[in-house]
Amino acid sequence: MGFFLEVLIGGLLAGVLYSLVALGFVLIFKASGVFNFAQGAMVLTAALALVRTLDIAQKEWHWPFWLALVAGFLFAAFVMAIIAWASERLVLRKLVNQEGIILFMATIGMTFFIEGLAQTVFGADVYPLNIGLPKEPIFILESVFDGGILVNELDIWAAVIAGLLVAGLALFFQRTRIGRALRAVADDHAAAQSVGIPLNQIWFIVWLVAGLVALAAGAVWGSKLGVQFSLTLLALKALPVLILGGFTSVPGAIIGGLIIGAGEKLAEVFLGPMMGGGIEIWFAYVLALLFLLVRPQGLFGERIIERV
Amino acid sequence: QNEQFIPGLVYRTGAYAPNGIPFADGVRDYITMLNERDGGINGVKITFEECETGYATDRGVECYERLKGKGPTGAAYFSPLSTGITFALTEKAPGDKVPLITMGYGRSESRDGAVFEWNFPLLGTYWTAANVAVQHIAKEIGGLDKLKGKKIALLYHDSPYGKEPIAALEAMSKKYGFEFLPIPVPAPGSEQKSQWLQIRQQRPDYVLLWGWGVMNSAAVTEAGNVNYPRDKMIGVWWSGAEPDVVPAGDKGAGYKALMLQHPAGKSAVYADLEKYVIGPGKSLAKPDEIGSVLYNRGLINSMLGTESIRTAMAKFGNKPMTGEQVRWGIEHLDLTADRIKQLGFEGMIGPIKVSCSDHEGTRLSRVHQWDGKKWNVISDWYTADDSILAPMVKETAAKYATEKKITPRDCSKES
Amino acid sequence: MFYREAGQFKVSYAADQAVFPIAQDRIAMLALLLIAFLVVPFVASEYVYRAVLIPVVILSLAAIGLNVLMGYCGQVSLGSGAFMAVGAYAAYNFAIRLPFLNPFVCILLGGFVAAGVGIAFGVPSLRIKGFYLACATLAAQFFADWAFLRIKWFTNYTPSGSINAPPLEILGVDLSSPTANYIVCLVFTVVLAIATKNIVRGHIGRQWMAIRDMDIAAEIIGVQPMYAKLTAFAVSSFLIGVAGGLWAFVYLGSWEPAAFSIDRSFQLMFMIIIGGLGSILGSVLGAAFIVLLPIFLNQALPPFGALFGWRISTATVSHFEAMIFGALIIFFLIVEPHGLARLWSVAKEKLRLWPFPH
Amino acid sequence: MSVTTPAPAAAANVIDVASIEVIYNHVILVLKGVSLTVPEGSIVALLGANGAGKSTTLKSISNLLLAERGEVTKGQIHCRGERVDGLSPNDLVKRGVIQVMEGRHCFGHLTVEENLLTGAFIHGGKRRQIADDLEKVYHYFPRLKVRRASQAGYTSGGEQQMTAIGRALMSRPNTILLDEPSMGLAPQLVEEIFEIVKNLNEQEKVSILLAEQNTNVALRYAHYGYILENGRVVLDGDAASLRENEDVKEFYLGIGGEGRRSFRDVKHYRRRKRWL
Amino acid sequence: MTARTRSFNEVLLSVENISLSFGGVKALSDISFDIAKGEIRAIIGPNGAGKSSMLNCINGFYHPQEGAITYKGVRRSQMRPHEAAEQGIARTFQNIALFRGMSTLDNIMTGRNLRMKTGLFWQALHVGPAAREEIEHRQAVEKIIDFLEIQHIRKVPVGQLPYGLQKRVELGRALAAQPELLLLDEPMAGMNIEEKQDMCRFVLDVNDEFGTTICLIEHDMGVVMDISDRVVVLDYGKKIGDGVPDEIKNNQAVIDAYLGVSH
Ligand SMILES: Nc1ncnc2c1ncn2[C@@H]1O[C@H](COP(=O)(O)OP(=O)(O)OP(=O)(O)O)[C@@H](O)[C@H]1O
Ligand SMILES: Nc1ncnc2c1ncn2[C@@H]1O[C@H](COP(=O)(O)OP(=O)(O)OP(=O)(O)O)[C@@H](O)[C@H]1O
Ligand SMILES: CC(C)C[C@H](N)C(=O)O
Ligand SMILES: [Mg+2]
Ligand SMILES: [Mg+2]
Repeated sequence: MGFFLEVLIGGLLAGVLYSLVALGFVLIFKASGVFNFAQGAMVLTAALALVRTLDIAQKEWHWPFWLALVAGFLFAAFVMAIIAWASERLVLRKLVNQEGIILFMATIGMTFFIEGLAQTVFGADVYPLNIGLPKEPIFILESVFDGGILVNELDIWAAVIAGLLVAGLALFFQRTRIGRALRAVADDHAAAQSVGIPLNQIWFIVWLVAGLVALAAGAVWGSKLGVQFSLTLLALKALPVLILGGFTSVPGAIIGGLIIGAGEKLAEVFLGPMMGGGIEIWFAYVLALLFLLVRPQGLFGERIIERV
Repeated sequence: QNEQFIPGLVYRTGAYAPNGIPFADGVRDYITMLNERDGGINGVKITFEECETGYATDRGVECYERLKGKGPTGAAYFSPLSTGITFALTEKAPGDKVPLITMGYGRSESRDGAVFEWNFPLLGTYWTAANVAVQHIAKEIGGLDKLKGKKIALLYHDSPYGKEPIAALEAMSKKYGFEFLPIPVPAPGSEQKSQWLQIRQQRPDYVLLWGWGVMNSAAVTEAGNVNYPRDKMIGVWWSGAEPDVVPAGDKGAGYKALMLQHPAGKSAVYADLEKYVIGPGKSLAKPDEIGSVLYNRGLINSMLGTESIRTAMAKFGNKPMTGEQVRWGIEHLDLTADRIKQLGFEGMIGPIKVSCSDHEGTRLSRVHQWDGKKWNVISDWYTADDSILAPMVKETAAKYATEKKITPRDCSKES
Repeated sequence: MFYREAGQFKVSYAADQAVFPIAQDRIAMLALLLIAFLVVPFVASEYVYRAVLIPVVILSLAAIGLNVLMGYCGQVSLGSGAFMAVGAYAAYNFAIRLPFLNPFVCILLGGFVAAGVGIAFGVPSLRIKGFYLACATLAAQFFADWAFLRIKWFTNYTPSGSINAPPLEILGVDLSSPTANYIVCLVFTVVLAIATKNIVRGHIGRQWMAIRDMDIAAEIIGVQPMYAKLTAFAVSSFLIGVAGGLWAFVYLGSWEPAAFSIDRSFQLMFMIIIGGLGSILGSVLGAAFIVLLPIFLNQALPPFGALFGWRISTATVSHFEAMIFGALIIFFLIVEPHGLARLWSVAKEKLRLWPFPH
Repeated sequence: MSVTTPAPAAAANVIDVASIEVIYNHVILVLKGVSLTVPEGSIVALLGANGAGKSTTLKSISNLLLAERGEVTKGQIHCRGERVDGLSPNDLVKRGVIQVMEGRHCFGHLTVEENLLTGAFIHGGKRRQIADDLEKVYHYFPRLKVRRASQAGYTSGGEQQMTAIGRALMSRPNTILLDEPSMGLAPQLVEEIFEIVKNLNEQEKVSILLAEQNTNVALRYAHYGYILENGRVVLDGDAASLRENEDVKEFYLGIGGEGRRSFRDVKHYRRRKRWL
Repeated sequence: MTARTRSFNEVLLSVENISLSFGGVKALSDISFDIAKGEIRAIIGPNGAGKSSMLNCINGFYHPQEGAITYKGVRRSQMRPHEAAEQGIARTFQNIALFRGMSTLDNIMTGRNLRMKTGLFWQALHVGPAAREEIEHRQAVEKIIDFLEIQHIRKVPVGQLPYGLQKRVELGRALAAQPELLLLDEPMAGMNIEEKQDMCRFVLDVNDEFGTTICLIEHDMGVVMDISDRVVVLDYGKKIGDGVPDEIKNNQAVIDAYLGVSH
């Protein structure tokens, strides 16, 4: 029982971390109908920019930790802004009103470009990242269960960050004028232009926000795993979260994350050994698929309009 | 053209790059040094070209096809730097007559040169490694007989590489009576939460780590996260370098790993390296890479390869060698302690003598431990127990031979 | 000036419905095939065969398969690697369990198995659409990765999980030379491409396209979505499965599940989008582009860098390769979102009007 | 086409299109030198058969062409004397020029009211004004008020058309490019729409360029008309004179020599009248 | 402007007490009417009255909560749209629903889909039955293309066609199915008089020559009154009138709700 709880909690927390990545996807999809495959690469780039600045500022310029940290975040945000600007200017603007699949493909092109560039500039090593988040394991409920239940402080912090981001962004989308405009753009680029919504600015803003979310994800995941290439693969872990929660729902990303995280960890730990292990990744997808069969737009996604 | 072509299959990008880069730099720098210092091997200049495989088998095959015919005599030998690629190339090498040097990796049964004419798992195979690891555990707990009832987990990269030791561990678990618990980690292995939860539940006495690239540092970090004692973890020699522990920060302290004989640090050869390669800025390596475990291993890989060519030249003359000739050279490689010292590798490897029946050449290994700053050698030399391994090799190789309709050579007739 | 259809009148619907109604196109295509079959074998080096021709030919077939599903039927799939794997492993199992079968028969049978699996994984498409479906197909991808790694029976209990193809021969003739490999693959690809072209220009193809363009309207005018989608999944998976068999047996010779990983799925998708969704020719162009570009960059960048006195390491080359690759994808999408095949037909259109601009 | 040097755009004209040529997809030449002007405060109708290029003309003015891979390759477009053919659509909306696109183009996932509010995007946070405008639109189209909370994607064709028009009004434009406003609307609504147009024109001095198939109504409300055929202007004149033109009468108004003919009685397909 | 008076006695389709609502919106409430074999039946009503919804019910896309539809003497409950198509009901759509990526020819050929039977195997070979079938249907389709005067756009992808021509192609696609009952949803929207005249001609010819029963939604009262035999009037889900055009024109309820002025 203690172990079950431990796996469950571990899974839920891991799930929230996936949500953090999924959130970036949701933002861009909701706001422009673009399925942004480059989100994983953005996470990597943000983390790399952060960790490199942090290292250099501390080791070479001998700045105090907190100053280096601020500089690191600022610089990483700046890099994200450049990416947002460039994607709008060089890619999206030229592909207005194209089908989703074409834009999707374009973001794959961006993925390659960003990954290549980031690794050229920042190197391909593994960089340990320390942004002051506590990393020690803690054991709770030791009196109740033998050995207690292991939770990781970092995960809890990450969950808090994710929760705050989600709440903020959900409000932003539902309540503000910009939020409404973003949803309009996602529905119909041409019509949005025709009513005077400045696609260019909108896209820049959204990509920037998605970039900042990527920075948050990169900072957390980087602290966990070290900053290196396979952060881009987080995208693949985030996808089931995304489809389960619905591409267009900010809260869906969190709920989806919780379900997927708990589901896959429980499956891996309890079913995995019987099946030879390594089942969590496909289990996550199959789980998402099952939910989709019931609700084809994901749990909280916008209804897919079917009309003639 | 008086040139010997040596190809290099490397990965400097992707999830395995942190480990791939220092190795590749070592390989490259040694060759550069030979060219700069000696003008090549016996006056034959070496041309060297890298090809990026990204540790992907199909790209590895592509690289092989691209490079095997290059240079006046074709590629001297290939070091696929991946067990998966080795498997694929094992099928192709005999046809193309190119030897494969798979130093410390590859097919364990390919040590049987009678069947695997073209494979050379020099310095050790994963079965050797598995055996040595178990020997070390036995020693720590006070003898092979204490293994009974113990639980040993294998946390492995889910690829041919990670699976390679399983057969040997199973055999030993039967023999010594310990419980063997294989736990796969899907590639690339950056996410291991559930595996470590499982370990936390199963509480194995030891965890063997067969990881590569980011999987290693992730494993060490996760071990820290679940408070699994790091000193009860023993990595294979591909999980025992700096990139595997540095990212884990202080969580890495105490972690142990096998050594492919050599430690981190600088042996005599570095003098010449400094002089001819690093000093003049001909190296791609970053300063902290130099003298690291994987960089050293790269040097050794090139040294063994070029010494084999030298051996071949002794028989066939000082001109570029064909793959076939190089193969002969590797098979007759005989590095004595003196020769090794002469080459500047004293303390890096022990004597090695390859033969038709033994393509591995030596089965020695040690254990080192990370103290948070550096690797310290903590054990004596172990020799793998051939009473367990030899029959396995024989049996598996024979099976391969029948499957592929190969008639094994008669090694007693080879000179 | 020379590219005109003036004077070519069609007197029957059959002639009008021909694959290449314009004579010049017909001749060009014939010439291309003749070159592929008769000239290439005399000029290609082994390297060209192994690194370029064979992969392009096999991947073209796989791309055609994916194009059937995605380009013609509009069902986005990221699971094509899985279907290649199914084809390959099924062929392998036929070969070792029924050793009297010719390996190429095994490859075809593997294609049928893939078709069956494709149908099974196609069932959710009846309900799930668009990107949701795309992500859902990843379930197939990851499941296949896992199954072939983990279920020992598929790999005949080889301890490493890496398996070897049987020797290639037909009626005792050894086909392991690169030339023979190439010709065999070419025959497979050309024959299946023609068959596919026939299907897509017939009523089944129209049903697929109808579903792609507007599924509700299609159903209302009498297209049965289930039939249309599942046939598309079946045909597509068959083609991809056969390509998988060829990839394993002919190109790799020895393989492990990673050869059919998600990267392969993405690669196939790049091919058809860059080449042109809903175009057989586009699939081939796309395959050639995606296979050749990295090789080209890899060869061209270091000498190019040397011109400027930079020393470019393989790492930098790889990074640059990725960057240029990405940039080119975007560039081509911007120039022509509908792919190389459309670019080609626009060029032809211009040629027809030439020397007038419009 | 010979390139005519455009006359210096008179400032009194809101829109001034000088012999523009439009190409789609780099190969399809659609407009072959169209020139027209919309004087300040007038209603100008653009008439012509299907495919004549009416929508294309409107889209080149509002710069929505780019989204369809079309391109103005020759000629110039001025708005109040200022060259606008490089501006983005939203710049034009800021200048008060807005287009109601053909085929509705509502935002399907937004509710009707949200659709309307997107029209006020450029007015940012002026809540009062927006609330007033919303009331005004609901006053024009009471049906929208009933359906305000439904997703636009699920409303009827006519309701969507009203939404699209209402949405444009929300931006408080000074110039509206209306593409087939009457399409799909019930007859009394058609009249109402044109009344609204007239109203806007007279009271709020909004200039209107209108592409319309319903020539009858269009010429009743417009001041001036252009007839477009095959990408060229073939006839223009003030509405009254066009109404009297024999050809226009026969082919656009459906009034033959002997008055309006029943649709049932049009017995055989006639060779169409073509000016070109 | 007199409607011709024809008499019809065989009922092809009858709608009985149909109610349909979406959440709170009652799109149709308790509607009954019938369509006789061979007639041209118009449905008119203000925007949002439920006309398109009515057609959607008839061809199985919407499933009314109450009531039933009898077609050719068979009462049917739930059915899938393609089943309706199989029984000879074809239609066009208010928001054009052509297959945008396909050429005009292919779009119309798709209309004949139900009649094309050869399987995958023959299709792949494209000889024998498959080729014969293809040619046979091509001939039928070319007749329709000639009939609609759209020869010149045969090979153009329909996405690029102007609105009016798209409507015509859509009619072609529906005709290609040789339906017994043809449902037309605002076929003449966005056309000028001349084009409407052509369109009317097509509709009448189809009706005369093939005996196809037609159910038509249209907002142009000139058209409706001229060519239809009987008219149903819907007003926000309720039926407020049903009869021959002359009756409808003078029905006060209809004038109030819809026509505004008498036509
Ligand atoms: N995106 C496009 N690509 C290619 N050709 C196009 C495109 N859009 C329009 N055209 C072509 O441009 C011509 C003019 O079209 P346009 O839509 O401007 O006509 P229109 O006068 O508005 O007709 P309608 O009354 O039917 O709306 C048509 O021949 C059409 O085929
Ligand atoms: N699928 C649906 N979901 C929700 N509401 C719907 C749906 N379909 C139709 N409605 C509503 O039902 C009512 C009737 O719609 P319908 O499309 O039948 O109108 P219509 O008579 O065709 O009008 P128009 O002449 O404007 O096309 C409308 O108010 C519409 O919003
Ligand atoms: C460098 C390597 C050869 C190690 C690797 N993990 C393998 O496949 O064996
Ligand atoms: Mg138009
Ligand atoms: Mg309607």
